[in-house]
Amino acid sequence: MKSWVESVRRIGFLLLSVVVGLILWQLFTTFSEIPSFIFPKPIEVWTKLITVIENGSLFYHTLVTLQEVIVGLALGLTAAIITGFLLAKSRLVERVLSPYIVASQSIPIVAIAPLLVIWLGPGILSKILTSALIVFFPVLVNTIVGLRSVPCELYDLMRSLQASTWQRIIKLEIPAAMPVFLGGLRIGATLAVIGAVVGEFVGADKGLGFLVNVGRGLYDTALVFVAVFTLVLLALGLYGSVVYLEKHLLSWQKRNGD
Amino acid sequence: MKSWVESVRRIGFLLLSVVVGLILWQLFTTFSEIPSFIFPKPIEVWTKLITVIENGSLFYHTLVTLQEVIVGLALGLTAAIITGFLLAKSRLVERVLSPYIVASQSIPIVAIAPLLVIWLGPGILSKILTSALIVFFPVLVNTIVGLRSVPCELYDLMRSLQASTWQRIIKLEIPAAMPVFLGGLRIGATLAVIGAVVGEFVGADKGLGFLVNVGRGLYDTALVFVAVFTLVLLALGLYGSVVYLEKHLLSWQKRNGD
Amino acid sequence: MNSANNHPLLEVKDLGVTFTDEKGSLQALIQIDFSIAREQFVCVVGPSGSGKSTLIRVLAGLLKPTSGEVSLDGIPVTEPRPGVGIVFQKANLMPWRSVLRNITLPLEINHIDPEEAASRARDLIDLVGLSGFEDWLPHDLSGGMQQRVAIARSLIRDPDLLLLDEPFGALDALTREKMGTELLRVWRARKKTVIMITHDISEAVFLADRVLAISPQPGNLRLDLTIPLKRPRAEEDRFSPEFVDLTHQLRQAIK
Amino acid sequence: MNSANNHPLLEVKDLGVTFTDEKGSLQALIQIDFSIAREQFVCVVGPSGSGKSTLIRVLAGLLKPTSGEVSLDGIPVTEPRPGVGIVFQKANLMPWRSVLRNITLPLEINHIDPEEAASRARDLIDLVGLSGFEDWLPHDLSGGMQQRVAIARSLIRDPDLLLLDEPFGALDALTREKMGTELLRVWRARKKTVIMITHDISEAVFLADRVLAISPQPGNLRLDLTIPLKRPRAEEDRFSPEFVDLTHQLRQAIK
Amino acid sequence: KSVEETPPELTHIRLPMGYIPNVQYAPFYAGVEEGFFAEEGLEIEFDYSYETDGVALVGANELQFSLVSGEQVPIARAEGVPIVYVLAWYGQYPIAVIAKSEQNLKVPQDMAGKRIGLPGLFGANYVGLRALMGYAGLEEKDLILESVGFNQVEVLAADTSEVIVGYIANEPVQLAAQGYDLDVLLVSDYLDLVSNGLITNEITIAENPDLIRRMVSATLKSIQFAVENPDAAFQHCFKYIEGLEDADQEVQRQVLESSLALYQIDPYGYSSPQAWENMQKVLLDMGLMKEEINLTEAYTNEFSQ
Ligand SMILES: Nc1ncnc2c1ncn2[C@@H]1O[C@H](COP(=O)(O)OP(=O)(O)OP(=O)(O)O)[C@@H](O)[C@H]1O
Ligand SMILES: Nc1ncnc2c1ncn2[C@@H]1O[C@H](COP(=O)(O)OP(=O)(O)OP(=O)(O)O)[C@@H](O)[C@H]1O
Ligand SMILES: [Mg+2]
Ligand SMILES: [Mg+2]
Repeated sequence: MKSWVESVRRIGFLLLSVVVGLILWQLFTTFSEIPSFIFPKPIEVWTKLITVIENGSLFYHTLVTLQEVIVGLALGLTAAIITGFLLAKSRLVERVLSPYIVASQSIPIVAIAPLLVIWLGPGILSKILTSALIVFFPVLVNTIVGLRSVPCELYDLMRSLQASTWQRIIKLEIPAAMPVFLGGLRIGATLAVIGAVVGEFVGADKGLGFLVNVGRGLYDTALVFVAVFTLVLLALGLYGSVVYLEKHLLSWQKRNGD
Repeated sequence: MKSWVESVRRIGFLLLSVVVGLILWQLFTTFSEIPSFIFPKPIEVWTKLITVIENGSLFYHTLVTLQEVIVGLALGLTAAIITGFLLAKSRLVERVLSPYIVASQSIPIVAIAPLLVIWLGPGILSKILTSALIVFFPVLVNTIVGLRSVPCELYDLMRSLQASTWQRIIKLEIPAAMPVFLGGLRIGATLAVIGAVVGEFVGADKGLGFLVNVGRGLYDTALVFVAVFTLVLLALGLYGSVVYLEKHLLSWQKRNGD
Repeated sequence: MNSANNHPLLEVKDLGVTFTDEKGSLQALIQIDFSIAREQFVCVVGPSGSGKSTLIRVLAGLLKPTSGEVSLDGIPVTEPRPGVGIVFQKANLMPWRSVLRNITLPLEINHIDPEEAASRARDLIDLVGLSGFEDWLPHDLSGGMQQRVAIARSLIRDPDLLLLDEPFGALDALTREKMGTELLRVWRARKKTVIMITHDISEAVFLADRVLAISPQPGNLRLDLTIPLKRPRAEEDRFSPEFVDLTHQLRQAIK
Repeated sequence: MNSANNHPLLEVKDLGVTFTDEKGSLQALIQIDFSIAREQFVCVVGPSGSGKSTLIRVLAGLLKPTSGEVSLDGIPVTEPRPGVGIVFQKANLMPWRSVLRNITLPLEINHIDPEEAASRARDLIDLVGLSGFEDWLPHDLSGGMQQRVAIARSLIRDPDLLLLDEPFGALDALTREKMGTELLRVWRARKKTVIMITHDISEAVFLADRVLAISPQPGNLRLDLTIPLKRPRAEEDRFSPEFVDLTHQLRQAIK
Repeated sequence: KSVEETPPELTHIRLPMGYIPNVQYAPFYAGVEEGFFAEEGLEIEFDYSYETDGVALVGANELQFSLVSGEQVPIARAEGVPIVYVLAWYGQYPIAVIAKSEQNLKVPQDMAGKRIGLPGLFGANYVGLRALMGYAGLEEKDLILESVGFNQVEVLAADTSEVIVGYIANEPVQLAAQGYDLDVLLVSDYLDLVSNGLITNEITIAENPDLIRRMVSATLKSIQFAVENPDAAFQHCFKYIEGLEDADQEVQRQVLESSLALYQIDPYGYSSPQAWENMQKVLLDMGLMKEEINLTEAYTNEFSQ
């Protein structure tokens, strides 16, 4: 009963949030002198939305991007967690690897775009890679920080119980590092979408990033907005899933300031 | 004495790391069939490096990007810390703002490039904004996660001492949230560089991102590599500063697994 | 709090605390009534989980009671007040601050000159027997040493009212006695009021003017016992029939 | 560990522990020698900071001594071994696990059927007086209740050797006595060996076959006292001259 | 240095070029350096942001001029962007399809069944390709389009794509310089399309035609100068193009030569109605425009004559 009221309130807030946004947007476009091919009105975007939903193209491109994002996220996540464990445990590994990891982060995708296209082809793989690459780092850092925040007394406890390495990971390190790790996942989930879109900008013939490019090419700013909103929804959805996960996995955490 | 040996070892590792990288690169370009306008040899890049150092252009463009990165980082950091405090404290603010924040993260820059140009002009401001925008989110999330990890008993302690809000922030929340916050800063510092470069790609006539574009336009891949390496060094430098900061601010933290 | 008016320093009226969460609710304290005069030394005893720490938190203004009222110096307690020193059941030290800087924290908050603060802290470090450990971090201290740091911290503002939640819980018998004696000395010399939780009934009788016994869940005031033993008290008094009788009464009360 | 051979269960030879960090080094334990026979109940007393917890950590195989050697059952201790149950000075509960699941943790690690584990845990929850709190999180428990969870956890594997670091530190007198009595019962019924740190000398004399007294820094074995009191012991024995004499000897030793 | 000499009453023009600094803009660089723009009271600031951003900014009257590819004009006008094409910069549509000679790409029909690498399904490359396909009677299902980003040279070199689409003055020159034997089919050999040019917006035409006249006149003078003095024009590039002195001079010179060949010089700046008709037809066929627009509003030769 209580949680039902809670849900309604939450949805209420979200709606309020959206309605306020829409009103601001309408006011802005009405009173500013920005033409609609630069910043369209809500109604134009709405019409375009209906069109691309009806002809199925929105669905198609969203599916493509979603696929890139999910696979990229999964890949980046796996790599980050494994590397995170290694780096948190071994200073040697950390010293040798960390310059390469930071380097891999700061190389602009477009600079290595030719290599990506040559090695991975123009298809979906390069987008998955860019997505995975951008997810990797925040999750990695937060995995390490999370692992370092495990209280050493609990390590002693696990050792005294002759827990295997695997049990120590599953029963102590994962739950203890979870709050910080999930913070990394929040960041990663949001960046995964950017990653895929950046990959699509470099060269693609499908996906929401491609749709943005098409819209820009056609000066169809309403289409750009539709694609961007879909991207935003995708990111919000992923973010929401992480928050949902957090709520369930971290229910034990006492919140301060409540 | 001991720390001196330590420093030498550290530098040794870094050098080893670089040398291994160079050897792999030389081997790769020698044995693969990739032509050097796609993937140049180390020596070609070296020659180019000397040239752009001597004619001063590398220095100039690096300075521009550095400026964008530093101002962007400072801006993003400030905004993230302030918002982080607000969000960690008030559920209402969090509910209303967080969809907008995630949204702002997932909007591809190129989609709103004309707006940026109209509002901020073609100059350095839009690059600072992209950099700040990408820094914002990881720092924000880690600020929140860090603040939530402050033990509630210590809140009680501060309250019992009639600490003002400001004192609570300075003397309890900032130091307690520091480990996780600095993790966010690590991520942010690295992303700041990407942010500035993305901004430069959309349209710029200076900066290392611009230099990458010039190199690509002239099929001068060695120049692209020089620019990319400088970017990587920039990112490594920023990252290194954060690690240095961490070493000093978190010396109280017991490391597990040592 | 130095105003010499007639009403008691602390008045607790019909106090009740209930903790509620999704799974249900738990009545921790129920219908507690008592008042404490200025310069009294009161000990609180009661079984584990009976709500002693909860009571201290309410008295300190850290927890709003579900029902009833607490007033200090005639003014209702709604938030922590100056002039009150607290030792929590856990040491609650800041892991990033050295022993010295943990102890000076309350003075820092009062913007007292660091030099002055450090010198006052050093005196207290001496008092709790931690000389030489000024620059150590809490991590590297033993459990009892951490607790002693917390005691020093609670004393540094020279509060009029001391709320102590099992301050000697992790101390060995000897240190415990020494700290108890010191506490008595401070209490008498500086005319403080002390409310101290302890799980050691004999300690309670030995130190206090008055002992409150709390019954197990829901915590209720079972016995309010005045200790008529003369001060100063000596170790031998513990074996006097009067002492034994008092401890026996208390034991019975919290059974 | 069930092999009935002749050498003592635990042998400590010339043990020394020094903590070293940038600021300098601290000799926590020095030249400790003793051995403990099977099924003995040994208490360790000593002032705060004398190295008692450090000793327990070495005996448990959690800390490598700087010098000397510890052997259990004739085999040098280099890492924690099965058949040993430990209660740490802090409760060390996992904040994300309920009371029940904190207690079943050691069985989970041994891959014991969850049903079976839960039923054994429930018995122990009864024993430590926490029935009804099975699903509570450590956060919402009082200090003493947390400590009782830790005690239950140390017992669930039915270990032969129990290492207890002030297990009753946060318990009130009554619960403390009850837990002491329970511990004695378990010890006698199951033929365990117990090494227990306590800061309560009277408790040590009351419970133990033998009490080791450690001197303050650097911790050294000052007195190895056999307690000749007959078992079962009654509350009244505490007032017997023999008891008083033993406590007095110990007090002198750790002064 | 030219900036310091300019008197303060010069009109400042920020000009989006649609691409990064490149020798194909040699006439502009020369024009600034030789003072043709200053003579008309104009001070030019080159802006290298995306082409579509330039169009949008001119359409919003944030800027007065931009250099864009021809197909952008009908596409943008169809979406209500009030831009007007006032000067043809290239005379021929500058797009070509290119293949290594072993692919035997002799006529547009040879593209059938091949893997074609192009930056993406938008912009001049795509329009040029579709125009050629239309000429050859090919549909998208008859060949394999691969969106490879602006990496056509690399993918052709690495044989990732068999045929690429690119700018006449750029990709073929670069590839030839790498020693590849190429077949190059020019779109303009098969179809006359509106090419790159200078745009302004309707407001400027209405309110400040003189500004346009001065801009166009200076631009034409610049083109003429470059065509007549290619060496001097090339020398002026060094000031504007970062790293040009270190790039392969011969190749860059070659790029300039190929660009010069494209300039609209007879008559200067003129765009033919037929090219506009053709362009509109291609765009309609491609679906890049939904309905016809009034082409006479989209361009004018009034200023270039
Ligand atoms: N935050 C909380 N949420 C829910 N229940 C709580 C909370 N804090 C305390 N309790 C419950 O209230 C009761 C009293 O707790 P309290 O800490 O006051 O006991 P105590 O008398 O101090 O015990 P001890 O001597 O063991 O420290 C316990 O049953 C405990 O589980
Ligand atoms: N990790 C550590 N690093 C440095 N010094 C330490 C460390 N752990 C303990 N010590 C020091 O070793 C000494 C003994 O500590 P220990 O915890 O063994 O004392 P203890 O006898 O258990 O005291 P208590 O009764 O207060 O718990 C103390 O002076 C303590 O400061
Ligand atoms: Mg308590
Ligand atoms: Mg200890």
